[in-house]
Amino acid sequence: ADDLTLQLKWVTQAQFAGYYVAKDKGFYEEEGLDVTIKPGGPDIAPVQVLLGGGADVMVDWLPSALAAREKGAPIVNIAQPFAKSGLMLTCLKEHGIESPEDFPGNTLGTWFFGNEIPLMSWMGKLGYATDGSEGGVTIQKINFNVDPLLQKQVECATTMTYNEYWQVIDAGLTPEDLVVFKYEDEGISTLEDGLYTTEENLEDPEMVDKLARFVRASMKGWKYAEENVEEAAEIVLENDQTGAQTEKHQTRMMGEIAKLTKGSDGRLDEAAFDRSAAITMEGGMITKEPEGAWTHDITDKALQ
Amino acid sequence: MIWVLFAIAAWLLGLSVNIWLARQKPSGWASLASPIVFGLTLIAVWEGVVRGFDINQVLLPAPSVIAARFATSLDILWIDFVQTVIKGALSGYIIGCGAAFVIALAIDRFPFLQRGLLPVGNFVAALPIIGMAPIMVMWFGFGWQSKAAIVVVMVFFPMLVNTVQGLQASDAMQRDLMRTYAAGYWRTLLKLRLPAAMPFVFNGLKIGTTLALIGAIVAEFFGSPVLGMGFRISTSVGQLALDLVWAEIVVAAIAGSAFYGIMALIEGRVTFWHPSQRT
Amino acid sequence: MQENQSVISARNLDLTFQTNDGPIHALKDVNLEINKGDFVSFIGPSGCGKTTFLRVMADLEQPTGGEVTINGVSPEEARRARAYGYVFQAAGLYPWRTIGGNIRLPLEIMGIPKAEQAERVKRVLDLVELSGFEKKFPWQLSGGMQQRASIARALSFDADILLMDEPFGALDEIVRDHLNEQLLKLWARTEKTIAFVTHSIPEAVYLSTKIVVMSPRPGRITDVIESPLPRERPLEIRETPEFLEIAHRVREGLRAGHGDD
Amino acid sequence: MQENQSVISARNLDLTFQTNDGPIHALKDVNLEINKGDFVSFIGPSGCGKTTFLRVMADLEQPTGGEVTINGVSPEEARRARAYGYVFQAAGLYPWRTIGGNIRLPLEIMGIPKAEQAERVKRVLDLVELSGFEKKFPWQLSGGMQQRASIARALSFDADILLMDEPFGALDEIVRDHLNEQLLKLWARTEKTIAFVTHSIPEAVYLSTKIVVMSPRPGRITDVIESPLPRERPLEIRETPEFLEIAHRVREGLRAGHGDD
Amino acid sequence: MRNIIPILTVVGLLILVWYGAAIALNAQWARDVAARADKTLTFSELVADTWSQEKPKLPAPHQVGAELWETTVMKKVTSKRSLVYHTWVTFSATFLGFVMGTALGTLLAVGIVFNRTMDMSVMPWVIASQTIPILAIAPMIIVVLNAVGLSGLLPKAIISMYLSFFPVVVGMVKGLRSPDQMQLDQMRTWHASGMQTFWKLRLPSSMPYFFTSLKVGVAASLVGAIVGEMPTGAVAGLGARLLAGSYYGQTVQIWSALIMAAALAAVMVGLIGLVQRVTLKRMGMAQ
Ligand SMILES: Nc1ncnc2c1ncn2[C@@H]1O[C@H](COP(=O)(O)OP(=O)(O)OP(=O)(O)O)[C@@H](O)[C@H]1O
Ligand SMILES: Nc1ncnc2c1ncn2[C@@H]1O[C@H](COP(=O)(O)OP(=O)(O)OP(=O)(O)O)[C@@H](O)[C@H]1O
Ligand SMILES: Cc1ncc(C[n+]2csc(CCO)c2C)c(N)n1
Ligand SMILES: [Mg+2]
Ligand SMILES: [Mg+2]
Repeated sequence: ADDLTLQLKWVTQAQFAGYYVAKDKGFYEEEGLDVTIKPGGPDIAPVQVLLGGGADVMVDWLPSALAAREKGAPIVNIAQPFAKSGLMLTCLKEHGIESPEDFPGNTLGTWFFGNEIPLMSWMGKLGYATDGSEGGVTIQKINFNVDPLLQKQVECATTMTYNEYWQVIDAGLTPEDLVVFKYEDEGISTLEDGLYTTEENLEDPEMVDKLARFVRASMKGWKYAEENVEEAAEIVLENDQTGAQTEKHQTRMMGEIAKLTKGSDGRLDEAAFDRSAAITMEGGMITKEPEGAWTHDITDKALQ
Repeated sequence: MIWVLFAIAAWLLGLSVNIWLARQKPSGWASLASPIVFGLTLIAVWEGVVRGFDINQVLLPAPSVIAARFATSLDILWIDFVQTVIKGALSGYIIGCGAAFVIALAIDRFPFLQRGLLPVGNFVAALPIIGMAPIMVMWFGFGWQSKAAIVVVMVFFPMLVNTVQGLQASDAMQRDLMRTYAAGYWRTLLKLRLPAAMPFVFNGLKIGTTLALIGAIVAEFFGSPVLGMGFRISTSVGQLALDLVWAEIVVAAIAGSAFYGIMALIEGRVTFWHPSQRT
Repeated sequence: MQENQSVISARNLDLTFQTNDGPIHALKDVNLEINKGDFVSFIGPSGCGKTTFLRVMADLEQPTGGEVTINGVSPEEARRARAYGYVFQAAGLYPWRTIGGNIRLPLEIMGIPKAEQAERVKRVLDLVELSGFEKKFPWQLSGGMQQRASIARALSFDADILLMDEPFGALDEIVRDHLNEQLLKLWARTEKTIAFVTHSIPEAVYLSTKIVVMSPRPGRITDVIESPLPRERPLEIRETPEFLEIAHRVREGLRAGHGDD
Repeated sequence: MQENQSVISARNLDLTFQTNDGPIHALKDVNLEINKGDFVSFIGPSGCGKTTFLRVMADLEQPTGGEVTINGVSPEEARRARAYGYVFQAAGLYPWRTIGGNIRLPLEIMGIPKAEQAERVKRVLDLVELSGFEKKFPWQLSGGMQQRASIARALSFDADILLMDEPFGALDEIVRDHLNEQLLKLWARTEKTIAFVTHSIPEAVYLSTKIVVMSPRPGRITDVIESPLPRERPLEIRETPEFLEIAHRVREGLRAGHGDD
Repeated sequence: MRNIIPILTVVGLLILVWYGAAIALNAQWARDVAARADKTLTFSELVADTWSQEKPKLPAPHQVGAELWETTVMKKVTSKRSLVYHTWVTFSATFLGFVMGTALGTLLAVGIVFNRTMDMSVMPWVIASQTIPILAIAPMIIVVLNAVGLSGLLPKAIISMYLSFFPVVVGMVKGLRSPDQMQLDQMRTWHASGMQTFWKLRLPSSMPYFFTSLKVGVAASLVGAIVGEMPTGAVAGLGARLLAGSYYGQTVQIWSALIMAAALAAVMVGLIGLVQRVTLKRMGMAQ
């Protein structure tokens, strides 16, 4: 079988269920592939792994991929299994925040590493300064958890529909205690969890063929996961080597993830791409309109 | 290919210059020149390798690129330096080394503590920074205080172990002499055991300098205001602005070496009598 | 001066060291009285327990049997009262202090005022002929000079008892004669009680009112010789027949001790 | 035996130490010839440069002027050829090695076979009367025993030249006499060349074929006395008029050196 | 065994402080919850609540204890949910890194003591290397090693080595230089080679420094191994547990991993202390 390595953007969880399902259910094997899945983490820049030769394909979010490309990393989007964004801003109701008008004077926590960009451009659109000055908001960098929100170090915090939000709920708060602003609803969403490879790989016909088979099998995995939420969560759990994930949380996450992948057959939506690129540019993360940052070649081949 | 040859040539040149330098009469001039030559050699080799093998700058930027970035980002580097080194590392270093020193004295004074506190001290002080950092941020907030707290934990152990060992370093006859003077605990400590402990204490202090810096920087990965060297490094890695990352690392290296150098200088003054300082 | 007032008294003293390959019996059944104003020399073959005996008096070693009293109290109390000055067999100067600093050390510890410290340091340095070396570090001195510095250190504070372990071992005859005279003068002037270890028979005879001869393994006292020499002793006394007679007796005692071996 | 073959020769030797408060002139214009089979004693007041001179011969100190040759070559080459054994003024035993281990150390370094090592260690321990203490650690020995161990160490490998810095300083008369006799026997048997620092005038006269008297600050040679005594020397020779005559001359020389001070 | 009572006393005191701190730190949350439910808490209710929250700011000792029991004794040691398994993973990297770090550190120290070129040119850069924030370059190290085909235990061990060799260098340079002039002079008179001087004099005299360095080094190794677990995908080991716990706000899990790591360090430091005592005793340097 042909070897192929996939670098994830984050730790093993239902966010990447499609790939684990494809592997466990033998979809990759059917395509003659032997796929290795490398989990990510906060200190892994998948682009570096990809360029360093540690992986053939990676999962990344579009803004950070575009930024990397502009910095000279020749990476290209080859498929987009996620149709919608799961990012949102979650606030405690007790702070009296009901709509974006109430933001000024408050501290908004967000992850950095490029994840702050949509929030920055949103604040730009709303006309708020982000340096804590009068009439503006304070942006606070927070870690990948919701502790600062619970401990009231910030009034609002970035969460994913499928993960951090539920941690807030698990901590004992009810949906009624919270106010959420989905990026998707505010018109500032960017594309998440796409598949990327290097330009060099795309010049090699053999590799292109491998990638097409990979994307086909992966999408089959995704669709299977959408249909069989519980089984998919189970598979993810089995693949988690930290032994830290719980069944309850992963099943729920799979349910939410299914909502985001539902609209996609893997083909990148050009309009969504352009919108994401524009927002990324407004946020200042890239300076030029990206060119050649995506291709339909692979999905076209895969979906034949 | 030219660049690869350049790298090899630079390496050979640097090596021979340094061997020549080492043969010269020891002087302040040579001892300063030699690390610089070594460093320049390293940098030249790096430049040559990056260019020669055409390494993507997202993986490893060339020194020339880093230098350019350094020059244009002085303002950022300065505020980060103040936040991380002055506020975070230095205050934590002073508190941590001070606390370890005092506790080492207490352990030394009371055998009860020696048996009780030292094992527990080993235990507490080895708490891994990654585990501590989020907790400290939770307790002390995002500001430099939580960084200082981490640094305290980081420098505590080396200082403790070295001081405890150092306090046992005086030899039997020197202690007997103090006994004949009926010198009490404190006088013996002050006049004999502390001076005799200094070579060890300075080992702890020197190891602490670099630990303090690593600690302050890494702690910022786990929560910080939107400035600081650790913050800049982690966000820049995310943005693949590796040139800025390395510029910060250069600042860290300079600050750390200077910090260490100052401690080594003081050490030379204080422990001039120790054989290691006399050769 | 009240004669015959006992200052140091040892009764049935016993000391055994435990070592990795069996015990060493360093002192066995040692009995001795030293009176106020006595100058007592200890002489005996190498390893016979002279240092050990001095260390017991100084509360640096605990006897495994018997009892020692110093000024009527235990060695520990005497030590706490700073009743004695001790000159070790090796110089043992602190390397981080200059010669002057080393001599000043006990003065600092005993809380003697700064000005007086300086004055005393000067005086004892003169006494041991080391003026001019006050600012040098120990490793910049010759072996004999280090030894003299350590004598100066013990003399700098005025203890009533002096315990001296081969203080003049590394000195040449001339300096030794000079220091012998100085020590006698000091002793006559201050009425100190002195316990003095030496290997030189003439030195022992010249200085002492009482000579204690020891023999080794286990270390015990084989002879105590009271000197009939007057307290006033010019160097020339060493040629008198009385002197040579005592020296002969000491030598015989020593030889006997060696024979046992 | 070929007489008058120069083994150690010093010409216009000068040595100045630089210290924190000014230079110390330790040796000045020192000239000396030592021939094969000579037994040369150095005597002089404390701090006059005896140790320093010995250290120059042993290539442990670099002269700031003049020249020394050992067996016709530089001290460094002589040292590399392991031409001499050196007894330091302080015992300097390694605390982590037993007495036996300390004596074995140079043998190990010189690559002498295991079996022979054991045999030699036994022999020299006997010589210095320390058999039975092979397994003890240095701090379990008395001062004099440590010194003897260090002598044993220097004798354990058979160098043709012996440099000895006050080797018998801490020993009592009896042991000292015994070791003096042993050393003379060894010297007569092996035709070694010996440079020997001592403070004892009788010892110097008893042992030496040549006595070098030094005076201090700056250290220089004031007198070289050739001994007319025969090579064969029973202990009783110390009572002969020739002996006392030489001793007198040495004493005068010493006194003169002291007067300068 | 006479150590037991002092240790228990100190530990007992610590636990007491810990319980107190748990009340102080967790009270806010308890009050908030109560406020949302329109209740006010009596003091005893408050204390009971602060000691039993699911995601406390500071978990109470018995909560951590229970979690530790759960994840060590109650699980098969081969299970991914067993803390013993993760401790083992971390220990392997720590141990390998420690051995390599000690070797590298000692070698460097030997080079520095024996070779003036190295002394003058390398030492400053060794120091500079230590100021590079390891977390920043760890991913690059991993990527580079991956590119040359190294993965698994070794990359982690290398990072662990990187942190642990420094205390060894600093301590050993001083230790190897601690013989005094006379001891060195003796070696010179015997014309001992550099190697012989090293083995028979410098190394034995450096022992007190050596063991002190080892203790500091092994603690640094552990930190390194845990740091190294993150950029390798944090798939297993105590570091991974710490991180995962932090992503899901599982403070109890974080603390039990922390305690485990600290216990691991304490055991290793204690073992070195034991070896130190035995060695120094056999060398006649301790009585
Ligand atoms: N390392 C050194 N640095 C500075 N001065 C020194 C050093 N070694 C010796 N001296 C000085 O050199 C002079 C001669 O010293 P040396 O040790 O040779 O004397 P010595 O004749 O052996 O005396 P002693 O009989 O007391 O051992 C002394 O004045 C001493 O202070
Ligand atoms: N700490 C110790 N541990 C074990 N044995 C010891 C210790 N100190 C001394 N000894 C032994 O006790 C005996 C007496 O030693 P001591 O030092 O009193 O002799 P000394 O009479 O002073 O000899 P010297 O004239 O050589 O200094 C010796 O046999 C020695 O080996
Ligand atoms: C380097 C890097 N790390 C994490 C994220 C954000 N992120 C993507 S998925 C996920 C998990 C949500 O449960 C998180 C936090 C990022 N964008 N870049
Ligand atoms: Mg003695
Ligand atoms: Mg001398």
